[in-house]
Order: sequence, then structure tokens, then C-alpha cells
Amino acid sequence: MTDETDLDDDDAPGLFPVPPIAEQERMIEAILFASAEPVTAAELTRRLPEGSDVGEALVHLRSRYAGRGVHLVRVGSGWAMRTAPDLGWLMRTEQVETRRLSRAAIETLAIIAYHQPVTRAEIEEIRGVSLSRGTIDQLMELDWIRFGRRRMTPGRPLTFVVTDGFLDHFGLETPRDLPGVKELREAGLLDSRGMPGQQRSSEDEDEENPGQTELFED
Amino acid sequence: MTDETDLDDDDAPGLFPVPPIAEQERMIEAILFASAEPVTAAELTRRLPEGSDVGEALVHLRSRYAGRGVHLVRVGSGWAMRTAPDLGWLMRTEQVETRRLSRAAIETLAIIAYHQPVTRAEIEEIRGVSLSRGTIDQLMELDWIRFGRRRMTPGRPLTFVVTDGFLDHFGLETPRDLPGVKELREAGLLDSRGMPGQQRSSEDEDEENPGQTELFED
Amino acid sequence: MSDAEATQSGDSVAARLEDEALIVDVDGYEGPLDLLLTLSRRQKVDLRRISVLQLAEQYLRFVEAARALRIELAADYLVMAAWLAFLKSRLLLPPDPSEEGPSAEDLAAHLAFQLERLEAMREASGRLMGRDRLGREFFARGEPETHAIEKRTQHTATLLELVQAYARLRTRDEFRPYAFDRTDVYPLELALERLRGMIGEAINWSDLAGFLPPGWRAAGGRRRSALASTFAASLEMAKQGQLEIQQGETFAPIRVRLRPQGDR
Repeated sequence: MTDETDLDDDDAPGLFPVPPIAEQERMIEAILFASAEPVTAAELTRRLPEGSDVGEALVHLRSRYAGRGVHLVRVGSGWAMRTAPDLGWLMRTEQVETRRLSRAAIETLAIIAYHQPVTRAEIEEIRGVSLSRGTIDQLMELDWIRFGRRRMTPGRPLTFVVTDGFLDHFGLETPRDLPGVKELREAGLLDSRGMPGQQRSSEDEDEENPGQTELFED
Repeated sequence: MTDETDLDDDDAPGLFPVPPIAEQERMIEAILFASAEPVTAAELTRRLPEGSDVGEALVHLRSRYAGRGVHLVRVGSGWAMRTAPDLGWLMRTEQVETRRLSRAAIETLAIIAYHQPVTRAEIEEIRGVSLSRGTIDQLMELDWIRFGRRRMTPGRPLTFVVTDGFLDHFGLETPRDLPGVKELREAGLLDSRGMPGQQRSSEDEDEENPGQTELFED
Repeated sequence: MSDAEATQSGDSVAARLEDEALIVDVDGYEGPLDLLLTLSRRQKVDLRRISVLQLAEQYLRFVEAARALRIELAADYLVMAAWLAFLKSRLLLPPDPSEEGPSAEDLAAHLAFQLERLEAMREASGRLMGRDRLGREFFARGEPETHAIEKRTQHTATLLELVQAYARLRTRDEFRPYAFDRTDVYPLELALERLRGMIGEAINWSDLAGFLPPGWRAAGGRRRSALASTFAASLEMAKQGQLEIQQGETFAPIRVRLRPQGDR
């Protein structure tokens, strides 16, 4: 067991000289930054070394942040750091509601990742159901898949491949780094249920994807 | 099925002049302040007006916060604002109780960090015991490790590498900043040497320590 | 402890006592390498100058002692013991020029390297965990701001979900339900629909074959399928009292007509 050396917890006040005002300012800055809600001046006084002048430090801190991208503001009875109101438009994408991908979508994505480049017909063959247009659209919108080269077989079907955005999201460097079923099991990430051997001819179906021609080109 | 609101209403288009660097700095300051997670330079570039020089603005911002209660830190491919470590004692109320890791998990983590990318077999060879199932699982759950590239040796084994989340947690800019990594490398202790006379060693040798190149290239 | 043992040199007794102290702790070791590292620390020298021969002897003594105390040692401890016994004999004997493979010195050097490397990783992990850490010494923004003007739904999935989905598909492949994949099949539903639509015209007896859809009339599989379905449809309609069926003799054409109004 590693010994995590305990830091000497010395906020013991009184014994130490009052830190300079610039240091008090630093302390308040850190507390306000890390706090989940506004902090009252009384609370700051309680947390800072004895003899600190919270009022004065706040004045300094406030003027330091004047005109910056972040401001020191009063919120109710407390103090907080807030981004400058004129930069609100930058925060727009912060609020995202995350929703899990549907089963159809994740299965389709998995097939594309493991078999790319793969045609629509191949995806349907593996899943055993036909592929809805919405699924492909959704994965495209997420920028996780894109069109690959056309397959050089009769009908020249379109193929799908995964994007760099996909690799990024899933923390992979290349699609080849996807773990195999056996490796997952070894890493303890999968039930150790027996997995029948995989057998599938990667024969190209000659299949037309009418209506998608115009989407080709990336 | 789900209606995803259009996301292509892009931030400030090229119609507007590029804001001055001080303004770019403000914007980055606001974005990083607003986010608890590191934000990549690519993401900053995407969110700032076209033509902005994120790299330069970050340099300015970093020096502005030098010595303050809050710092601008680099975390792998991302950037984040973090409180100065010397003020940790002030943050008693914000401290989170972290789950204690087993010795096996800690050592496995260190081996992955120092030897990355590293295969399961190499981890086991270094520790002299087999890797228990829960260990990798636990480290992945903490988002401290992920799959790396497959090793280009027979069997193409999976490798493990540490994540930006790991760097963030331990206050490291890059894996190069791991304590003592240089000395360990010079002492040859990060080489993957197999037992003399075993086939395994020949595989490893014709690979010229991929761990090192990976670790020290950007 | 017998008197005979007590007369041994003080050093040896001390070593034995230490070994026995270790035995109590045998569960505390993670494996042979871990145990070897602990033993090697007792040489109180830099790991680079460790005496592998001495270490091998210490280890073998430990295993002996464990046996004497009837402690079950895991197989890997015994494998290591066998290997160290072999290494020890090789180190003691003059090298046999006819022998192939790595020299005893190479093997010993590698063991020393392994110990040094494990020690280094132990130290490194200690230093790593001793670093200033997020949420302990330094902190992220406590109150991330979300000036959301618009809400955006982001779909997300983890690598594990992705891979498990794939694994699931791979299993299911084997159990794909039986499906009728042939294309040249004229379904009963279609035949019924067609016959219902046309029967009104058949006031007089009409050959069933006349109701076959265009494109299914040429001899062959398609015709057979269409004829069978149309016949089945006619049986169904006859059962419902909507038409009558007639066949002059065996293998003669089957004829149908609308059931006269009065009979309904």
C-alpha cells in the first residue's frame, strides 16, 4: 500500500504572521474559483489566516479582474467569479443534453467500425434487419461515420467508414485498435460467456443504393 | 426520431475582423473558467472567431496567471484553469474523498504511465504476477487509461496508454513530466527486455522500444 | 528449536529466524518476484550489485522452510524455486562450452534487472501518488458556467457499449431466425387480394390460371408459386362462401366463378 504522505495541515493561525494582501488576494481567488457556490465575506474571513483583511483583498481582486474575461461579482450575500456577460455567446455549447445512442445506432456504428469500409447491404446482413435511413443520418450528423470509396463491384455500392471524430470520441488512434471480443474478455470487460466463432463471407453484394448518389463526395 | 437542433449556426464568421489578441485572451479566459474539464486547443480554435491565434493567446494568458491563486495549465492536448497547489490547505471543504486504489492498481497505473504504450504481457512481466481482471477495469472507469495502438508484433497485442484525465489528475502536462522518467530511461529501466533466450525478447527487440518514441514525440 | 541447530553460526540462525518471520507473511507477497525483491533488500546493497547466487540461496531456504512448516506454496513459487536451483547450479559449475542458450551470468543479470525494474516502478508509483492531485491539492472550477442559449441533444456512447454491441451481434449471428429469403415467391396475401378484386367479373366459370398476375404466368417456378397461392386463396374464398370451385377430372384445369347471389 502506498503511503500517501499527508500534507502538513497547517492553517493554524495566530502563530504565523498575517500574509501580505497580495497573498490574501490569491487565496480568495482560489477559493472563489473552486467553490461550487458564492462564498460570503464572513466565510472567507473564517477560511483565511487570522488577521486577513478580506474586504480589502476583495477590492483588489475585483479591480484586477476589471475588463477581463472573468469578473468578480456579488451574488446575493456572497462573492463569485463569473464570465463577463458580453462573452456569453461563447458559452453557448456548454449546455448539452446527452442521450444514449439507440441500440440500432450503436450496433450499426460497431459494424462500421469493425468492418469498414462496409456497404449498407453488409450492415443489414450482419444485423439481420434493414437499415433505416434515420440511423445513418444520425451517425453522420454526429460526425462519427462518413462515406468511403465506392466498392469496385457490380453496382458500385457506397461504403461507410468511421471518421476521426469517432476515433476522438472513443479514444482510439486507429479503428484497428478496437479490442477483439477475446481481448475484452481477457481484460475483464466482458462476461466470460462463450462467444461462438465468427463466420461471415465478406463477399461483396452487388447492391444499389438509389438516392444516395448525390450524398457521395466528402 | 430525435430532433436535433441544427448546430451549424457558426460562431462569428469571417465577416467580422479578427479581434485583437487581448480580446482573444479574454475569450479563452472565459471559456476555460466556465469549464471544469480541460478544453483542447482545437476546440478553442473552433469556438473563437475565425483567424484567432489561440496558441499565442494561451501564452499571454498563462503568463498573466503566473503566481496567481489560479493557474492556466496544459493537460495533454487540452488546457484548463486550476487552483495553485500550494493553496490546497485552504480548500478543505472542496476536497473529494478519492477511492483508495489497491497496490496492484497503483503499480499497474505507474507501469502504463512510464512504459506506455505497454501490453498486458509486459505489465505482467514487470510485476511478475498476472493482471487481475478488475484492475484494468477500474483504471478505465477512472478514465486514467485507455487502449493505445496495437503493437506491430506477432499477435498484434493491444496496448494501454494513459489519458488526458490521468495527466489532469496528477497535474502533468505530458507523460514526459512524470517524476524521474528521464533517469529511469537513462538507466535502461524503461526498456522492455525479455528473459534472455526466450523468443519473446526477439520480438520486442526488433521494435526499438516503441514506448519511448511514443512518449517523446508530440 | 533443537540444540543442534542452536550451535550453528549466529548468522545462519539470524537468517533462519528472519525467513520464518517471512513465512508468517507469505500471503502478503504478490508473487515470487515480489518475494525476491524483499529478500534482496536484505543484502543491503544497491540492487545493481546484488548477489544473485546469494539471493537464490535465500529463496530456496525460504521455500524449504515453508515446506518444513507444511505451508502450501502456490505453483509459481515452486516454479521459481526450480528455476533458481537450476540457475544456482549453473552459476556454481564451470560453464559447459557445449551448452547452448544464454549463459548463467546472462540469466542472473536479467533477474537482477527485473528486480531493479520492479523496484523502480514501485518507487515511481509512490512518487506518482504523492504528487499534488486534482481534488486534493488543486481544484477545478467548482461551478462550471452554463449560459446555455440553446439546448442541444448530444448522443453519446462509450467504447464498452460499442464493443459489447458488436459482441452481441456476433453471438446472435449464429441464431438468426429462419427466414424465407427466396424472391420468386408469390405470397398468399397478394393472391387473395388479387382474386377478391377480380372475382366479381367471373360470373361464368373461369380458369384459375387466368387470375395469375402478369409476369407470373410463364412456365417455371414463378408460375408454380403464383398458381399455388392463387389456388389457396380460392379455397379460402370458397370457405367464406364467396366463390365456387370446379374441376372436370383429375389434372383438368381448375375453374372458379362468383357464387350466385341467391346461394349466399
